[in-house]
Amino acid sequence: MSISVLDALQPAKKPALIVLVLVFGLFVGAWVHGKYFSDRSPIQPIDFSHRIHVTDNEIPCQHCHIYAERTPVAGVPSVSKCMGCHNSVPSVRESPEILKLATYWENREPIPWIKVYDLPDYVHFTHKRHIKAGLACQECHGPVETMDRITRVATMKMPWCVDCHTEREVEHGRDCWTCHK
Amino acid sequence: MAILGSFAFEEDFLDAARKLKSSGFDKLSLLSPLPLEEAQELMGLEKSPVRHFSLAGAIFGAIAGFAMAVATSLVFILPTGGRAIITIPPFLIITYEMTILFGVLFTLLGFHFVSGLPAWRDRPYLISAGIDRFVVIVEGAAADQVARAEAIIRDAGADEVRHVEEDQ
Amino acid sequence: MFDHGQPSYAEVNKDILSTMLETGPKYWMLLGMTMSVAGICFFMPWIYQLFVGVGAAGMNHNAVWGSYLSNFIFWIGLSHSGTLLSAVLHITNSPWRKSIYRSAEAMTLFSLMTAALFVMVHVGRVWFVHWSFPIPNEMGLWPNFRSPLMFDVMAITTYLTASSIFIYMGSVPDFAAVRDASTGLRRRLYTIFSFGWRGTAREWHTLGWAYTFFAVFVIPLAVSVHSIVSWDFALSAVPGFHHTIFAPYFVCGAIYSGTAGIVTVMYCLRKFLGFERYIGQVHLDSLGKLLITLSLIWSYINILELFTTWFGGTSYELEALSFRLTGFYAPLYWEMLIFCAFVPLLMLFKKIRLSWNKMLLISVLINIGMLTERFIIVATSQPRKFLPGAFGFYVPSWIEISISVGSFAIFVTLFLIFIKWVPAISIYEVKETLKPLRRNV
Amino acid sequence: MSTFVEKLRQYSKPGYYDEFDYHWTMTIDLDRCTGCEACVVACQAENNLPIVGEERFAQSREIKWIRIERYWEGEYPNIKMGFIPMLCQHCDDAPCETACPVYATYHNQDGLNTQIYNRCIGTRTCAVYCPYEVRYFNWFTYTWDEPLEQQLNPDVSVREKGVMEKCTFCIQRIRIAKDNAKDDDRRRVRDGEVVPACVQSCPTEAMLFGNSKDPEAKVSKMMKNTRGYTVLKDLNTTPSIVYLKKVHA
Amino acid sequence: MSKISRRDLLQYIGAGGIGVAGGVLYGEGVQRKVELLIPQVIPPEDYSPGVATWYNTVCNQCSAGCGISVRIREGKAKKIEGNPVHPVSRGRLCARGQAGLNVLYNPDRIRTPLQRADRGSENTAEISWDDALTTIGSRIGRLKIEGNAGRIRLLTGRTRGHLDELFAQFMNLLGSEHYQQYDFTYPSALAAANKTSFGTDVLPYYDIENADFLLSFGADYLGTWLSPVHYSRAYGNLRQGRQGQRGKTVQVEPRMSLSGAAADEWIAARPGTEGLLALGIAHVLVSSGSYTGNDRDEWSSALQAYSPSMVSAETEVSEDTIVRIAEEFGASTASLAIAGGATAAGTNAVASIVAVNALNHLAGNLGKPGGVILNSAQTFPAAAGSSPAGLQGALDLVAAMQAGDVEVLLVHDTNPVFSLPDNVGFRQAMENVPLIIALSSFHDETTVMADFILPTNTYLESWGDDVPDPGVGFPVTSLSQPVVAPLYDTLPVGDIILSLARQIGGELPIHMPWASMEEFIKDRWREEFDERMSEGQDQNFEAFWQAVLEAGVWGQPGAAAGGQPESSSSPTIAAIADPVSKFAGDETDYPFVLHPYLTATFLDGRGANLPWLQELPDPMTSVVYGSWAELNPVTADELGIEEGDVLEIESPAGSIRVPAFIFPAIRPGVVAVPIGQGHTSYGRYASDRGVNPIHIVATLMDKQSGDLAWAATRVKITNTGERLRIVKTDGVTRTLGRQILGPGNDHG
Repeated sequence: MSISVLDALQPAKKPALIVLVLVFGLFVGAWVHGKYFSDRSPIQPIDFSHRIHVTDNEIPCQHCHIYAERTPVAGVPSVSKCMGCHNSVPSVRESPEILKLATYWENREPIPWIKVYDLPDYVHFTHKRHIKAGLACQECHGPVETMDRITRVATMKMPWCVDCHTEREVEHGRDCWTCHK
Repeated sequence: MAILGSFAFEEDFLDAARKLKSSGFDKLSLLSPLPLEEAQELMGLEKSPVRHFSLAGAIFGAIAGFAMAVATSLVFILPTGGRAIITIPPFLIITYEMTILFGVLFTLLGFHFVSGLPAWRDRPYLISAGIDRFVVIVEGAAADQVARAEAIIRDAGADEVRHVEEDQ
Repeated sequence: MFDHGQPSYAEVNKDILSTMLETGPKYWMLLGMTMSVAGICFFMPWIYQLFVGVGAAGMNHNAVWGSYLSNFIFWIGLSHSGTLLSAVLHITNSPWRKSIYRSAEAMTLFSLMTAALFVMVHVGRVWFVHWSFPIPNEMGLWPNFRSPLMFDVMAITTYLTASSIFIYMGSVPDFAAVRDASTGLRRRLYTIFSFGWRGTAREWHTLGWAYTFFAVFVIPLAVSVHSIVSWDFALSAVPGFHHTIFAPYFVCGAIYSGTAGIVTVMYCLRKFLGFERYIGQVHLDSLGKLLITLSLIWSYINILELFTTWFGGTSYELEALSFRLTGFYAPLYWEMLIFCAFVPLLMLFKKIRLSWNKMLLISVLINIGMLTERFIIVATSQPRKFLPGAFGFYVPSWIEISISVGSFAIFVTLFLIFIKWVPAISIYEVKETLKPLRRNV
Repeated sequence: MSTFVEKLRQYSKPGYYDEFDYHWTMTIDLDRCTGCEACVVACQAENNLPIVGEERFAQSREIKWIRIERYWEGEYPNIKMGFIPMLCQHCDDAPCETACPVYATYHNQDGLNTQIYNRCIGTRTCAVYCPYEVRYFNWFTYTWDEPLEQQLNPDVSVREKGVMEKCTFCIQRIRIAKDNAKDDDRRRVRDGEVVPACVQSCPTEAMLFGNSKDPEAKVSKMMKNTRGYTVLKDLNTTPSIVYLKKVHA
Repeated sequence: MSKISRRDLLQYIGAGGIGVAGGVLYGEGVQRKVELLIPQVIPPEDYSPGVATWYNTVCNQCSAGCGISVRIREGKAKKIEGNPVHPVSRGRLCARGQAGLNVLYNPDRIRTPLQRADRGSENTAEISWDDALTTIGSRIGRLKIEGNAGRIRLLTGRTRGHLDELFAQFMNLLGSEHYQQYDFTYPSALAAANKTSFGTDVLPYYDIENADFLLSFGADYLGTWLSPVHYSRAYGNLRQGRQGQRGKTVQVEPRMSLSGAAADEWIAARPGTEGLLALGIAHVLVSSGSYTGNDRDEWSSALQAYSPSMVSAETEVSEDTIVRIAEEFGASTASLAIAGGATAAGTNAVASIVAVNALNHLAGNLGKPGGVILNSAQTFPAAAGSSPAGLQGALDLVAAMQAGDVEVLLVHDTNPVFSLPDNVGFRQAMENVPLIIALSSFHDETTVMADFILPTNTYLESWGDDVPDPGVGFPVTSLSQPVVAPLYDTLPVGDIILSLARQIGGELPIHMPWASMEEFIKDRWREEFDERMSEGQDQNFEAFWQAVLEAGVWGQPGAAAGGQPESSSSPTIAAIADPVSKFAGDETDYPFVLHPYLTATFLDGRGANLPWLQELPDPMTSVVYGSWAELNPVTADELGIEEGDVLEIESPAGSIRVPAFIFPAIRPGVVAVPIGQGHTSYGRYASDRGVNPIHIVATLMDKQSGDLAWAATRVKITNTGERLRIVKTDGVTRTLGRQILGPGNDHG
């Protein structure tokens, strides 16, 4: 007669291993999803390229996102604004993406852009303050000028905001009521 | 080679153990279905080192508890109710609870450490030791000593003696 | 000690283990019943409440705390018998503790779990309840250790941890006994549960020391837990809550209701598991005496509370008091007094103290009274706070009543599961109380 | 290191908080107050308070960040009515704040008693501890009959079930005023620039709001009025709302 | 590690696969819902997302005509506040005004034109505007051609400004003189009495702001009377606005109103004798020598009969009180007496108000600060001024309808079925009208009788202008503009009338050539601007128009008021008559006096469909959602009635069932029931809730003004034994000695 815990554990080895593999699989799956299938880089109704507009054609951000410096919202350019330029850029007039734009304009329909940076309703962020504080758009939105399709680069979670506020010693930038109200 | 001697009566069992001990068998295990103070004395067990674990745990818990309360309240400076950020009286309560929590956890750790449980390796055992038999186990006896040990056990009045191979 | 003659060691093992290993259809029926009651009365209403909001309960602006919290205190109170009593009796080396402490500790554990469930039921957004634990979260924000509720979180988790360890460690030798009495999967499981316990002198010695330390830790812990629960109330300025006597009041009430709970559990163990041999009149007598003492302390504190309130004479306190004594919930108040202060006095008669049925009745009445007491504290103070214009009213909804009923089913279910997994009476400690066998006697 | 010790010492001081230039304070002149309840609707409109419905109202589940309490004095025919608007008193020593286990309510640097809805887990302890009973709980997720939801103020979060809410002194208006001040390179907002909805609406101008740290502010002067008092003073909550007693001619 | 068998390997692979799939699903599950970022196609010039803009317009929730500012964000109205530059509201606004958003966004608004087959039912069919206007236009056009235009009637609520002119012009051009207004709240008796006393029926400006002693007979100036926001602001000033000087107010009424609660002294005179009390005070003023005018003797003889002892016996107000109030009234620098509420709703209402006016004469406060200042009838721009005709007008209309003299009835912004006593039989009479057209935003009791419902824009979606009545002592005109685009397929009422005119044809479109109300108003303003204002000013009209539009109001603060009031006392002296009201119902059969009162929330019931107002605790009782009958605690005790007992209140004209509410500040023998609830059809928030006390009011009338004497009905009360929970917010309404209302202010 003898006793050993190890002996008793022996038959549990395989189920434990299977569970381990399963859990590992879960992590892998979640990672794969985040990497390849997430909403970080959604396919937009028009294949708009920031690279062409910003880098190649040297259009400053606020030329189109006109509200950023004076309102909480950066705003996307109106269809008329897009057409304003594209009417006078004959070189690419016939490209399929511009034709899409033209269709929207002719039908007087807005373009249903998919939001890449979306904050929960209880976060009251304001672009104006951040622009006025001298932040470059790229600080939060990443190297937009190099992106053909816009990709979310920041988590936009609270510690991400707070870290920056702490680092820059924003006066009372850590008061909850700065953003939540 | 381990020798197991099983006794029906406590006094015989203690007798055998005492004799074995005096005969130089040091690797003795005294199995009983209930705690026996004499057996513990016989094994030279007085104050258990578990108590050091308890103390260490309590001290660690106290420090950790207070430190946690202070440190986390400094992560975000959020004043409440006109109290100071570092408020001693409520933090003492946290300290108190954490003292106990870690005291208990460390004692548990100490138990495992001191008692050598859980026992991973195979050890000789008799089921009856968990019911109504008192069992003496002599381990690590040299081959020539086995017979002597067995004789002592039998003399003391064991109702069963067994030999078990130890795996090294 | 033993009403029917002393059993042998082997009989002890057999008697106690058989209740665990041999399971009849009655058990399964009972278990099935309590589980369905728990499911239907507790979990289904709770799920409904999760969908619609806490508004499913009867609480309102004038009484934002309701029966969930009074149930919480009740269960926390009930938990105070087991571990605390067991530890105190262990330290004081009372022999009659040994055959009842295991179930008493189990009671602690399960009532704590039930209590913790009530916290979940109580809060508005249970899906964020982890924010109140001192663990890092995605906001980088920690809980507020200045809050009495945080004291609660810390105390209850500690208590739950310590009690589980306490009951587990006390059971290790018994797990070994189960292991030895079984085969197959169960044997393997119990080998793991018992850590390969053999019962060597060293193991016994270490366990003894560790166990005593657990007991030493648990006693102040248990006292602190209910004191802290009382501070949830006493730290507010609410008339009827704001009493310095609240901590001892709660602790005493907790032990009181817990001890009564033990009597009830003992009765059931005896009745349904056939432990007549191990649970005898000496237990009943001792517990009866304890109950009388506690009842007198409890009554004293109640009188004290009335007196200080009257003597203090502030409008707030007097109004809350008069609402308690004469308002809508006055019948409940007087019911509580009768059940908790007067009925227990019957136990002064030894005849009653030694009668199982009468003691069962008294112990159940005490717990009904204590449940009422908690409800009265919660329901009569809040609606009478400081501004008369905001005086209101609170009546529990059906959901709340159902969940309260269901909580008892959960408790019984857990207990039923427990008796099939852990020997309901400590085998080795019962053996300790037996006269040792002598060859020549 | 020395700054660390200094900080520690500072943080061990009761009542310490990173103070700013403001201590928002309200005065309510009960001699002007007529109990007309314009403030109640103003608050409801500004702060997205739900329409709870008759049944829930009957169960005292209404949400009114500001309410009028009424107290009779005397008996017919010599009877008088006293109105008192009751809203969060933004106590400096607020009992509610210590109650919250998750810091959903705390005291911010402007002397405001905050309530962070998205942090709240709904223990409701703050409401129990509040002597003024001005904290309201979302027993349900309230909805608006279409298209009433179009009125909702986008500057204020709509609360979901299970969270506590209360008067914020219209923090969104304070924030906008501060924002404007920053735009104009002013360190402080001007007196009268921040007006909570209730104060704004009050037809008798019974309410006044401002920064009591500014001795020139109207509200600071009004606080010195001999009729001034705070409600339930004996509880030592040091409220930020000073009431001016009604004159009995 | 032992060798892994194939079977094992498969199991591991399976587990791993399930794990990965689960991970992906988890990632998908926690992903935020896709939100769209919709740009505008062509952004409006002044559009800034996330930034609010304020537009000024005029409140239409009662007839005070407060200027309001509406906060607009992303094209939606978010909040209504008082317009700070508007002299009526002066930046403040009452609960009702702020609840205007509930009108705009009311879920029960009528969204398209409707046609109804059977009257009174909820069944309606949608119809296009073209069809509706063509059908209606041809019916009316035919009548006009046939020369039966007199059979067309237009009934509106209180309508002012150019909309009033438009209505009048429309009816004139049709050839019908039956354009009439009915508004329960319009103080016809006050206008009539003032006409007698001051020679003009333009409501005067009561300068409460600067008064030292305000004596109010039944007028709930803080809640419902004429211009509550303005008077509330004035009241604040009267109390605490002046250094070291606190005005005193006294309120005479049988049931304490909001103004009564605010008053220093509340006097519950016997109902119907308030005017007599005024005469008693006047008597003391004259006899004590406090009044020193030349016509003292005339006054003396006119008031001879009203000695304090006689008045005291009638009014049950002690002689001491009468004398004391008279002395204080006489001694104050600026004392002001006003009358309204139940005092102005007896059978002798005009006589009562004249008696109160007499006090103003005797105090010599006419045309002075803190007194009665007459408003000018001349306004800019001039608009036709018609006034509601009171009960007499309604009775005439009912008679005409019953006689079959009405072929087409156009109803707009008034709800006579609800706000007239049942005995008048308005609803029954409507059955005799072949075509009823409602221009309305809601299905109210009158609208459900209509064959065609033409949904109107709410005032927040419409153009208009308004001359506040009463004014503020100097010429003021407000301009209202649509602050949001119309939510539904609705039209402004002016546009509907103009479209109808075009449909009808003939000379109508020639004389009414405007395409829309906006054009019409602008045209009118331009005309008058050119005529009256262009001289001596560099401003052109467009700039002027923009400025007015931005301010929401035009006014001339410095300009003289409407001339000196009639300084002669003689008309008043001549008009002094016995002001005691007669009651319908015998005192023995009907021992209680019914005191219906307007509530600050619903007014005459028009606010009942607004959820914010339904949820607003009544200021005096804290009751929400429902009706109640107030009884004095002593009376209730005697009858064994407790709060929530359902009472049957029976008058000679009908009965209602309503739960009792024990109200400590009401005269024993009076039962007060709030007006406003009891709608049978007015949307989800108002329908089938409470009772309407107007329905059991006897159709007595003040003979001089033709106004409904709604406070002159006796009732009896029976306890039905049923119980109904009154929903209210109040707990205990005594301070219990707690220092809530201030130190030393707690009388338990």
